[in-house]
Amino acid sequence: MTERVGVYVCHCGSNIAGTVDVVDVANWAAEKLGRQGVIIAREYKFMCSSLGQELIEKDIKELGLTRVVVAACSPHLHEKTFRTAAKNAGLNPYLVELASIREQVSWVHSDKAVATAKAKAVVSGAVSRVIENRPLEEIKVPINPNTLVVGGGIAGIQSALEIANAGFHVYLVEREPSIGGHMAQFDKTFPTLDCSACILTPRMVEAGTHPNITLLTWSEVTNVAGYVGNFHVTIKKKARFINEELCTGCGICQEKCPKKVIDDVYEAGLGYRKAVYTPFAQAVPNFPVMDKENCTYFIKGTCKACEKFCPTGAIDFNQQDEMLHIDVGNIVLATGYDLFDARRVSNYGYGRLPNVFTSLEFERLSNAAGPTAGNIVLRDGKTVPKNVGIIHCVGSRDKNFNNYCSVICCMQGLKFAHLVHERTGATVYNFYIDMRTAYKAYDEFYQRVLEEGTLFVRGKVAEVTDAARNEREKGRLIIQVEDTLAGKQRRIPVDMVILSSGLQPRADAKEVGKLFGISCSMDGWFTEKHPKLDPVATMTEGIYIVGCAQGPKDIPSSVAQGAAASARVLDKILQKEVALEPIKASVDSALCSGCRICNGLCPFNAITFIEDDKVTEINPALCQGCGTCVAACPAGAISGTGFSNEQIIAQIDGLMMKNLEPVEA
Amino acid sequence: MKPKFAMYWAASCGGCEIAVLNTHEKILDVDANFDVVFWPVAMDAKYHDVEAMEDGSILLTLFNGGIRNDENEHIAKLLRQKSKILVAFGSCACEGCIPGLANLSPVGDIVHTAFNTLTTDNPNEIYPRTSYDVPEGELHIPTLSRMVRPLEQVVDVDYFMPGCPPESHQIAAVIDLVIKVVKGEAELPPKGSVIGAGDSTVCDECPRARNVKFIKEFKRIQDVAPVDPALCLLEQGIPCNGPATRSGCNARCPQAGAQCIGCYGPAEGVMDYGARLITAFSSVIDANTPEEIDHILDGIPDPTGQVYRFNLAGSLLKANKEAWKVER
Amino acid sequence: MPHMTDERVRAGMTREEDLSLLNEVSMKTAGVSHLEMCIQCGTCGGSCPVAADMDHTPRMLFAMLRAGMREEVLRSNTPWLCVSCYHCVVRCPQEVHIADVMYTLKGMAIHAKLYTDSTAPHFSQTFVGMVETFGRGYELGLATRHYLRHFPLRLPGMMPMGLGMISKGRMAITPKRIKHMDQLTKILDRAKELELTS
Amino acid sequence: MTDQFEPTIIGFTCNWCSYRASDLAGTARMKYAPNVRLIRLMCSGRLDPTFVLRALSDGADGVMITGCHPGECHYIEQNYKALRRYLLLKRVLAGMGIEPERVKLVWASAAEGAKFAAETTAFVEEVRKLGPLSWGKDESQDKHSSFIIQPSSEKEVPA
Amino acid sequence: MNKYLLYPGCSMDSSAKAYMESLNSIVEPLDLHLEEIEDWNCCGATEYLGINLIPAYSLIARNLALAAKQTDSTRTVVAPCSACYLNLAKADYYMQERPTLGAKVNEALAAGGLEYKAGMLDVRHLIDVLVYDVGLDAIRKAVTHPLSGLKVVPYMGCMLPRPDYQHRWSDHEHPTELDDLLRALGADVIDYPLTTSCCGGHMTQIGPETAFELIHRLVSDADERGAQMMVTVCPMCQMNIDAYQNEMNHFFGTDFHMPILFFTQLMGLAFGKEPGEVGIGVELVSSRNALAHIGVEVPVTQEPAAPRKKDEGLPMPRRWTKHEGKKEAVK
Repeated sequence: MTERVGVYVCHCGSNIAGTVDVVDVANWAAEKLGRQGVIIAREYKFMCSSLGQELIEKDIKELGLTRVVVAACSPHLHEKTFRTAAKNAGLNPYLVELASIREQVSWVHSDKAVATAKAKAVVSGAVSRVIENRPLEEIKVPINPNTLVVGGGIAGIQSALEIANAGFHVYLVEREPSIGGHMAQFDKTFPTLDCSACILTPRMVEAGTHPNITLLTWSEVTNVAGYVGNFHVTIKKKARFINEELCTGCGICQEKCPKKVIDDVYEAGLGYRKAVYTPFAQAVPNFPVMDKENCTYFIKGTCKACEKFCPTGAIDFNQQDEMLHIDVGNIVLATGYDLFDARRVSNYGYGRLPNVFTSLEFERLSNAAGPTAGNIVLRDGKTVPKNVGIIHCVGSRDKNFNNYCSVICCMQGLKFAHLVHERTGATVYNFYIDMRTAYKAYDEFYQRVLEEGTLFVRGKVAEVTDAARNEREKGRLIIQVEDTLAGKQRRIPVDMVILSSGLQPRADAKEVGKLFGISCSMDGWFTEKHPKLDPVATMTEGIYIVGCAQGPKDIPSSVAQGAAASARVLDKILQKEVALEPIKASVDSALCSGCRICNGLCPFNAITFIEDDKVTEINPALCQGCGTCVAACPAGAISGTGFSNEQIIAQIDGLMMKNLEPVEA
Repeated sequence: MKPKFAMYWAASCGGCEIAVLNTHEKILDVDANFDVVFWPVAMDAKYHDVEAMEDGSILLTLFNGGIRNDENEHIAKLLRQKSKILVAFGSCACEGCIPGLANLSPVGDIVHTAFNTLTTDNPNEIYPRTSYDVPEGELHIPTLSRMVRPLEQVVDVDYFMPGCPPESHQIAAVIDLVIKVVKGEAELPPKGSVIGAGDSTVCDECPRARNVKFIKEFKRIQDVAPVDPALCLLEQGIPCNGPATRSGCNARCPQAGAQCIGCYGPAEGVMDYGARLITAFSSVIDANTPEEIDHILDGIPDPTGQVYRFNLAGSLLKANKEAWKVER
Repeated sequence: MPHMTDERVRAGMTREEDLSLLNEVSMKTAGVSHLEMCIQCGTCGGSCPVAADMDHTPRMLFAMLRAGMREEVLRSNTPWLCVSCYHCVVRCPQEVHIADVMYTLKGMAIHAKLYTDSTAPHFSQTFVGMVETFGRGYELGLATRHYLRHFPLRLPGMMPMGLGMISKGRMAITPKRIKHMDQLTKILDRAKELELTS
Repeated sequence: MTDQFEPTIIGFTCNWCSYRASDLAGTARMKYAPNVRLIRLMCSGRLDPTFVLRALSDGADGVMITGCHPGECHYIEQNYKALRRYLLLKRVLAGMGIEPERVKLVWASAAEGAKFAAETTAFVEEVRKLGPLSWGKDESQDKHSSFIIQPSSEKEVPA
Repeated sequence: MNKYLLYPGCSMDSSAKAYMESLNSIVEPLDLHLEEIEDWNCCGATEYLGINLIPAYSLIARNLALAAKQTDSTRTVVAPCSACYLNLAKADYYMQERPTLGAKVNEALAAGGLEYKAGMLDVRHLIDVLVYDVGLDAIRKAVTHPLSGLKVVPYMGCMLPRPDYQHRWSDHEHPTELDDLLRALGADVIDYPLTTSCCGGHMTQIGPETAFELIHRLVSDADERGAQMMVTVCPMCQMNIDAYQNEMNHFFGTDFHMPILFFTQLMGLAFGKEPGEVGIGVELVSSRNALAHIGVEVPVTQEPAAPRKKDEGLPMPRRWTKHEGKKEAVK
């Protein structure tokens, strides 16, 4: 059957008509594309106006149009508008095609003749294509009201609490033995200098005891299948070797355990823990875990001191890892960040010069619950520094390491300066490239630190060395820097150097992204759907990213994002079902030979091989519509709706004006 | 009166004719059910006899070979005119086949290579001419065309029967079908169909085990030792054309331990065979950097020949850019 | 002198900013200079082992390049003091090819005859002259000629060292010459032509 | 208008990055060469080599393929698959006598309108330099007039 | 068998002849095969680059082009001199990074009938080859006289680990290759924070005060850390610290006596060679006392002749004119 095509050319005021002869384009289409089925071609001042839409609706009804081409702006702007208009007139919305003659023609070219000629080609392509369009229906799927939150730092806790408080169930999964994240390691938080533990602990307890939250610590997600509304998640609950039913969290096992281990995680390598431990006193949950690698019993086969002394018999050396399977409708990723490894900047001497500290080390050093009970001392454990240098941008804003600004380091450096000043009275230098203290009450804090007498040197530190050139420098750390405001190189001897290390994506961010089907930016942070207008959603529906997993940010922003993602999740849950774009791939099993070439191509696990029938199948719910498998199938057995081979070939022919030539006999 | 049958041999090797004979006693059915009016390899007949026939008087013509010269073209048009059912028989007629690879070079180069290279002793540089004066008058030698064309590019074709040559059991099946149609026991498939072959690809009939493929290195089969007899050849890094090649041969080559070279042409509905192989090979490459991918691709020494061995003349581009040029 | 002030003021007011300078230096530098990427962090100036003797730190020089201060830049002693230790290059967060930019500036200063102290340019030219003549370096000739020209008073002080080197066979009395000097000369002549046309 | 050769080029864009880059170039009114006619795909991974072959056999002088930067694919990693296909396709095209410069792969993020415009103009210039491809322009003649081989020597073929 | 093309550089048969002699002494125990590049020329040091870009890179590239003609059995060029290594490696890299530079250099080379396709050679420094190809294990095996008790500071200098476009070194600031190698010889290696600081380079010629300051930093820190000697991989570093140490002492009024040897000299000693075989004794700051710690007896060499009278100058070379080279060519 021949299609009845209507072509509508928009002036967009003078936006298009100023450069493209729209009347000519419409006349040309009516005349030259008649063979293609164009029965009417009109031009109009603003097609997207309600009058413009009515024009199309009227033609559909009165002229019986079966296809519509609107030559106007980018489909990203008004595709929906015209599809809705078609739908209102009783035409399947997917039988409408937009030809972009504004963004791709009138706005980017100046010569009217050339622009008009190109506009004709673009319209010709769209007409050829639209004939091959097929009616499609949106796909509706129900939403499971449960939510998975991965990562129990402040962003994840906030997100979990918001959803749980709204009355829906949340699984909160955390890799470490306790929730709390990096914030639990900090002493004070800028700019208000609240005690970190004081504001965090109540939230942790709330999350730990909330009836709507299932807390799964010492656990990791190992597999994710399904799609928005219907994710099937596998979680590995690692063996704690503690029976959680019996453990009261009394702490006797830790006391009795004879094995001391350097705590690289919570204490940033500055302190010790036992082989059976809770990372810190306020840990949630309060059950300890046994560190199998270091436990004397697991290594040598004897000891069991913990078991002997446990009053409730909660120690269980035979516990095994457990696999849990849960179904959720939405997933929030709050997997946080890793601290930049300052050893990589070898000119700063971290790891070689004892009194060079990282920011996280300093957090523990200044923390009253830390290894020195909050005394700021050198690595010898006793000497109080008289001069302290704080170096900003360590590993950040540096093409040798990480390109981006880590956001928090300036404020962190100021906070450290204040703490050093307050606790030791030492002279403090801050070395910075640019002071970045945007946001509420931040610059005021900078002012306060200036007032306290901290010295600021504008210059990226060149090196920290112990090679003294004179008596004054002997036995100290010398910070060599160009004071760019004075235009002179300076060598400043200090006792302690604190590196304000940057934040970087988790070492396994790429794998985690793959697991959940989302992508990472070049820097390795999870990519949001839109950097400004959709910062917590991702390109994969039903998966949200919050906190530092999405990019470096401070506590207030992390909390805001956690709450924002929850709002999005609740929105989805309350809609009860979700509509998916019908751009999908499918396999014609009669043509599929089971060569399995497409099997390795789908990052969304939509492609499965049916061993019994020796054919491949595509799960339409998982399919995201990229079309890679369609293009890959060597047998031509896979086709894709919305962007079919026929549509695209027709569009190529149309763009090349092949549709104008008479059909060959 | 028995319906009339014809078979013609244009630009091809003659293997298709042998394949027909390879149907063994089935050939007797042909004789029993048809009146063979024109089959130069099997019986004597003159072109003017065919020219004298009534249009549409031949029921079935199996035309093998591509169109390489004006004689081929003339007979193709002639047989089209005289036949009810014209079948492009075999890879050459369907898609150009090996003779079609000549389209990688300008025809002048081909003549030059044939008549004046190191292996040809032609000190006086004598080239053939298209017409000669002989006592009987002017003699015409067929003139080479610029490029090899499959039958479809010259005349309207009813059915396509792929294969180099078509498998004998498939030929037998087609003969049976036509006989049934003649007897009114069966219907002809829609015009333009591929007959005597499957719709899917060689993998469908290949018994080798297949898994998800991640290839770090392509190798020619002689460089793989030992070749796993039970595992997909592509999975072993051997560029096997099976995934893109139409089924119907019972995966003869892979079953015999060699990679499929693609003689049955593209699967149903495929526009360009080479494109399907490009995408098949590139999809199994396990590398992300251009350097590494290029390194892996180096393992396919002649990519154009690899993906268009049988299909060049029938592909979208049909011939090398140089071959399009008229002048030499 | 009021006259001087006037001139300076006038120069400052009327001087057109030479915005092409940065690009010119960039184009004349081997490799991709990334000069336009400088964020003025001072890593180079902080890293430089001889910064104390420079009249401008490398960072300042780059700021001056941006400001189009051609003459001031080419008169600066900074490029001549550069010891090519590449500390700044590997530390630069913006991957500016600082050492190579310094080479470029030296070449431009020689070309414009704008250097203030001739010691270094002459040393380079003497060295290059030796290489262009013999195809090899010739330490004794170089040192002697150079010291005679620029530190004649220091020459006697250096004598024990020089004699020590000679007596220990570490300084050849006569220069060495490569076999195909003509080939090298042809190459360098062509290269010089190319340099002029680019 | 000068009478210089104006190539016709078919461009393929992915819906998420490069098409948006072209939108951005438009919104920013960046002027670029008008020779490229774009086709929107969902992903550069959708690019079937057939499309490129079809465009060339339809008479296009060049084909520009664009997609998200490596590692930034909306579909996680499908642009790598496009890269693999592209590299093999170029090799096959080279065997068909088509200059590799006629088919170009460009990465452009949604923010890189300027890059999109600049790359487009640069590519048009490159193809302009190569001259028309005009694939199979003489095909119709071929159907009627066959290639005649002229005798290159006066000597007779020995009988 | 480890086969390489050798680019010795100008200093190897003059100021750094001890380096060459000691290198020759270790090739056999380590099964190294070094084939000298035919008719190589000076790399231009740090001087030519500061005058003319394309001639400078053409000068360097001539060596690469010559080496490329000798790549029958290896495509690795080894340079023992850090400055030579840097120039060769950098030219190779920049010719790739800036193809226009590569094209121009090749145009110049063509005038001499040569060409060089950037990237076809691997340019490496001697110590890189010794540590990563020959390997520390093989070196350890060749040691017959461990250097136990010899306190050394490893001095890598600056041009070796930087800018390191080819990523060959463990670190830009504190590379450990030399430390590891000296430890393999049994020496007592002192952590030396200035291991990649500058020796002053050509500043000894054009701004001696600046150079003395840099030499002073190095020598005084080595001394402070209790080193008996410095060990280097670079002829320029050796020359500056050895030959100018006395001058530097005068300038600062200090009294340092810090010998500096090439690492190959210590390798030779550890492999059981005699001091004379490895060029010991030609250094101006004698290593005699230092080597006594490991029981190596350095024969007393003739002290340099006493300073001549003030009115007597050094012997002058033949007068040099700008066109001298061309005249000869005409002859």
